[in-house]
Amino acid sequence: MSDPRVSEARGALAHHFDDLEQQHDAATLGMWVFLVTEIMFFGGLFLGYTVYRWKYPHIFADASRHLDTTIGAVNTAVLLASSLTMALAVHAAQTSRRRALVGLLLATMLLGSVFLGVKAYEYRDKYVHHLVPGVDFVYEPGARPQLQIFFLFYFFMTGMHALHMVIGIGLLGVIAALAWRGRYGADYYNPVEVTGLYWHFVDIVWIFLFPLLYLIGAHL
Amino acid sequence: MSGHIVSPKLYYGIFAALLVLTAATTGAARFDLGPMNVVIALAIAGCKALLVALFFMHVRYSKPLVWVAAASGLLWLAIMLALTLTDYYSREWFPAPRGW
Amino acid sequence: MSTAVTETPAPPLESREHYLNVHYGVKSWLLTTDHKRIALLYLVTITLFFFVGGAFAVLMRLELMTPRGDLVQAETYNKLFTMHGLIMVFFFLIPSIPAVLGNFLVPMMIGARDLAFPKLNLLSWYIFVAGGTLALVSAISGGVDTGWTFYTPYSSTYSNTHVIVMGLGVFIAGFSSILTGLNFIVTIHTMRAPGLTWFRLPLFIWSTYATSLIIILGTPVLAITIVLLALERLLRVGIFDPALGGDPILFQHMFWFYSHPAVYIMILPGMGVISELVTAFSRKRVFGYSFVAFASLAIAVLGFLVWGHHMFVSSQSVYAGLVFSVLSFMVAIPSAVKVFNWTATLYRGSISYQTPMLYAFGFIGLFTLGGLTGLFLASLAIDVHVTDTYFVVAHFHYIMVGGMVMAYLGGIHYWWPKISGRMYPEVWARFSALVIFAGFNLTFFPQFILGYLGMPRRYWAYPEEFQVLNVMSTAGASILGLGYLIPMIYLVWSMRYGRPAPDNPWRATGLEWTTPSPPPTENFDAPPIVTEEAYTYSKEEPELV
Amino acid sequence: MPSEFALFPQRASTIAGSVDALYFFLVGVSLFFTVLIFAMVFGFAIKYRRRSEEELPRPIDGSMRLEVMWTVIPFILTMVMFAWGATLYLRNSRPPDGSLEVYVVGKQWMWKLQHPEGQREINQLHVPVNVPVRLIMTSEDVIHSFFVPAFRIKQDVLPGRYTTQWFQATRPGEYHLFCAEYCGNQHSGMIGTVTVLGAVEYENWLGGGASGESMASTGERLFQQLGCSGCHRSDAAGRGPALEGVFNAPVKLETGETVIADEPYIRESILNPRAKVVVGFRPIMPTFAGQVSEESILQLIAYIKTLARADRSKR
Repeated sequence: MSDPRVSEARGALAHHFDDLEQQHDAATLGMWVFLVTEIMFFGGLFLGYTVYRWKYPHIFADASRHLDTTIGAVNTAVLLASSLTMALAVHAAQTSRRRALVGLLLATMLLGSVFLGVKAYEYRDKYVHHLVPGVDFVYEPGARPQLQIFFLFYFFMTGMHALHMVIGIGLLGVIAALAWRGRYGADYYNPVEVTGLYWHFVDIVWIFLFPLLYLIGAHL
Repeated sequence: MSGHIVSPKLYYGIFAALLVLTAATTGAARFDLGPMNVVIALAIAGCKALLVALFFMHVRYSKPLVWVAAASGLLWLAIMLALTLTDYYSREWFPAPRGW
Repeated sequence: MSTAVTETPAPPLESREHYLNVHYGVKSWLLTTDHKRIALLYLVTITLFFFVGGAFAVLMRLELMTPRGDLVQAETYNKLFTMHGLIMVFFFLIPSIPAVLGNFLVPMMIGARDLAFPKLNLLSWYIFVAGGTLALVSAISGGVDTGWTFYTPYSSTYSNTHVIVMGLGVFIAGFSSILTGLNFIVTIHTMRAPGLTWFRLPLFIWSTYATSLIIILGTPVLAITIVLLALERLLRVGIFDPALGGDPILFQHMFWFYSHPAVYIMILPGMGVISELVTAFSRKRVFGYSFVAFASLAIAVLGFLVWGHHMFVSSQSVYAGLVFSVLSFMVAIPSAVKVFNWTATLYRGSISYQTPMLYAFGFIGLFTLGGLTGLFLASLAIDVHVTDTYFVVAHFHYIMVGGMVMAYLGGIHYWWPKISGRMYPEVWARFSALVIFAGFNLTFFPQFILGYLGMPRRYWAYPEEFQVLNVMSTAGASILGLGYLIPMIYLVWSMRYGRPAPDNPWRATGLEWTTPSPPPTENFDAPPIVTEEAYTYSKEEPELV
Repeated sequence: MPSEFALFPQRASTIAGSVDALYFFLVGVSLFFTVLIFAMVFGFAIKYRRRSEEELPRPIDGSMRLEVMWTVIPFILTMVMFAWGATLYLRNSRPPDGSLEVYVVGKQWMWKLQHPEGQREINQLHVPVNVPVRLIMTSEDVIHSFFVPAFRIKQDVLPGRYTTQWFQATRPGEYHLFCAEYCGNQHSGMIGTVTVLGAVEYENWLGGGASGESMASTGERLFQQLGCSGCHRSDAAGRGPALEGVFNAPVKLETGETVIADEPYIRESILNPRAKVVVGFRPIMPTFAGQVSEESILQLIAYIKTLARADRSKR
């Protein structure tokens, strides 16, 4: 273990904790409890989606065909890659490789931005086809009003996910800046690990969003 | 520090598996298997989520408390979904059977 | 940690440094990360909201004295009961014991210097104030008239009041509650003193832990429900709008998924306080410690399975009604176990009648009545007749006002010496406790009768034959309102003129009583080592019953 | 309507007696436990009051026997309460066949009721005594709730859906009708009276009242006016399915499912025709949302119900 003087210099140990391990456990458990609240937060949206998909299975399948599956798959791969770089960043912090840590954090932010870019493109495409509920939702003569409910959930779920991505990228920016100043090392890398947990969770939410929104109508 | 250090090689392996699973679920969606489509899609998504959680989020090397936290989150989501769907699912069963 | 501490003469307050006089000035309060100061910030804010909500209640009771609505217009009355419900539920009942007593005591009871995330704790108070300000802004600029339940489609399409501003206020206050819950769970898991195993923890910690679980697992669902409601109002799109094929019942499911466990968020901390009071004032270990502890967890878990009993007549399916009814009966069992264990604790104890114990007696009695009337509402055939009537109003006021507020006042009086370093005036305190008990019963018992008679809730005007019982209820409400003012006065008075309090005025067990009154910022000079079970008052061999 | 002070509601329907019986059982059990707890608490508080400050009673850790006792006994009691309440609820939720049907439309702050014979009433309901009456209810705007305390019945009335409940009055008289689900400003004004008449008085009321044409005949007139008969022809040569004998019969949809053509199905097919298209027909029917009010939909349904009967008699 690195000698405490180094971590003291970094002001790593908060006054009310007995030792660094207790602080690490508290930080990790704190983030996991926060992720449980996020599970229930997104859970409310998944509940609404499940109820309406159960009530209108065929309409949801027709509506899902408006979404481009290949773009969704590519986007999923981009997000999985950002999870990989995030995991490697945590590893770099654990082994006190400062430059690798900063590089990997920036890579994660870049991949996240690419993901958001693709999402923005998809949103514009839906806007062009007048499929944005509340703005100018027009459904062609053959479609049914419940189509709008699918797009409500499409925009609410992917929009909420994108909002969490933006917050994640902001967080990563702060961590990258502090990492650049040498704040994190093998003895004190809690913030990097905790941000990693948050990022991986946002990735897991997308792992479920992709099949539920994009893949229902693929076989029709 | 207590955090377990995972070798990058394992991360790359997990990443490859995730890509394969993504391709699998996209491919599987092409065939019309009726209700099985949903089951397969969710099963694959579940596996991917498990991989990310166990290895990328170090749940596999964390204290049992972290397992309990993650599991309770999913359990409560299941409770919410299951009990709400008992209402929607059983709405057609009315009127009550004649025997009452 | 010997318990029979002799009465050490309390050193003069001013000379000794403690968390209140360590530094002065507004900045020292508004930027503090000391859990005790944050508890006091919460105490002030919550008392403000309690009296705002109470004012709405007084206006409602005055209006209901006469069958025809002649004090306020119908719209105003609808806003009165909505604001009364919202302010009381989200800005008094849910935060009060966890944020005030919990923040102050959790670190001290487990021998820690502070909560796990002190900065998050201060942030949670600021978020609470932000939410509260939004609620007051909504109230001042016209109020909300949808009822505290926001049922759609009225709240999303037909109401033209400030639903979104209030929704935002409740949404933000929800995150303050989440942060407090998160802080407690992490603190209780990772920062217990050496030797303090789970089964040596005071029962207040057990119930606060169970409450935090409910907060963490339930509040986010309310947050997303309010977001969906606000979006539906803003963009005129319809998730819950039947014209689009949406289902207003889905809103009720999502709302009650949180709002029923929320009533356990309100009552569980009260139960924790009562476990402490009954033990301290009969100077005996609580009867069946592990059963009472697990009853708290059982209530937290079962509390999530029962929300459908709010929707028996809402066209929820007959079979879902059966499922929720049987589960609602099961959730009553842990509460019954707790009441029996408290009563058994009194057996062969040395019971004193000091004010906190009077509140505990009141709680046990009124909570029992409240819980039993819950069984009426859980049984399907009776609920069809009494739901949405004053029977339900009486039931939840017996639990909330008769149970939770009594426990809150009991807890405030019990730990007041530790919080302020001063003793409250005993005679006035006992008098106000009796006044509150009498006023409460006169206010809410007639409402049970009104309920079964069929008087619907939220009625601005009602048929003449209900007037006598309503006048009795209004009379009770004025006594109750007066009863609440008295503690407000003498507690503030005691901050300056009260007798300086010894470190352990009740000679109770618990790590918080081993610190001086009021405690220093760091709570403990040296981290305490715990060697005994909780509540060990005497060293004799426990008697086997 | 009793205007003098009462402590217990009137019993005026068949189920009121059994609901009250369960109510008294619950009151009895609650009284028993309340008295038990109060007696024990005050008894112990007085018997074991603190004699001296130095007194330290012997600790008692607890007893498994007692804990099991006061877990199992309340559990058994609650299950008895559940079974009794659930049985009553299930029996009350099933209207007897052949009951008199009354159509209720809740609108912000009034109840509009229609009898099949054609009588229309606002905030008034005249029903014969000892005859089961089935209420088919819907709302035009927000959620209301049809509550008659004297009959111990209550059921929310939702927009976009039909909810039903039934009662059988046992004593002639006038009884309160309340709206029990908050629905806006005049929620407390949305009240009325249910008048139970003897068999003879009911016939006079039926004859004497403003008995215009029956709902079914009004429905038939609307069926022609709105042009439904253009496509829904009895000789099944029209572009829409023939409606003879369709009510409460299974209908096969283009998506492969079969559904029962009950009241909600007909209402949805009028307002949102493409939701459930019958197999073999193109989805060309225009929506009539906005052109037909809730009452006229109920009249159309009443007319379609007569088609079913007539058809069965022909076969």
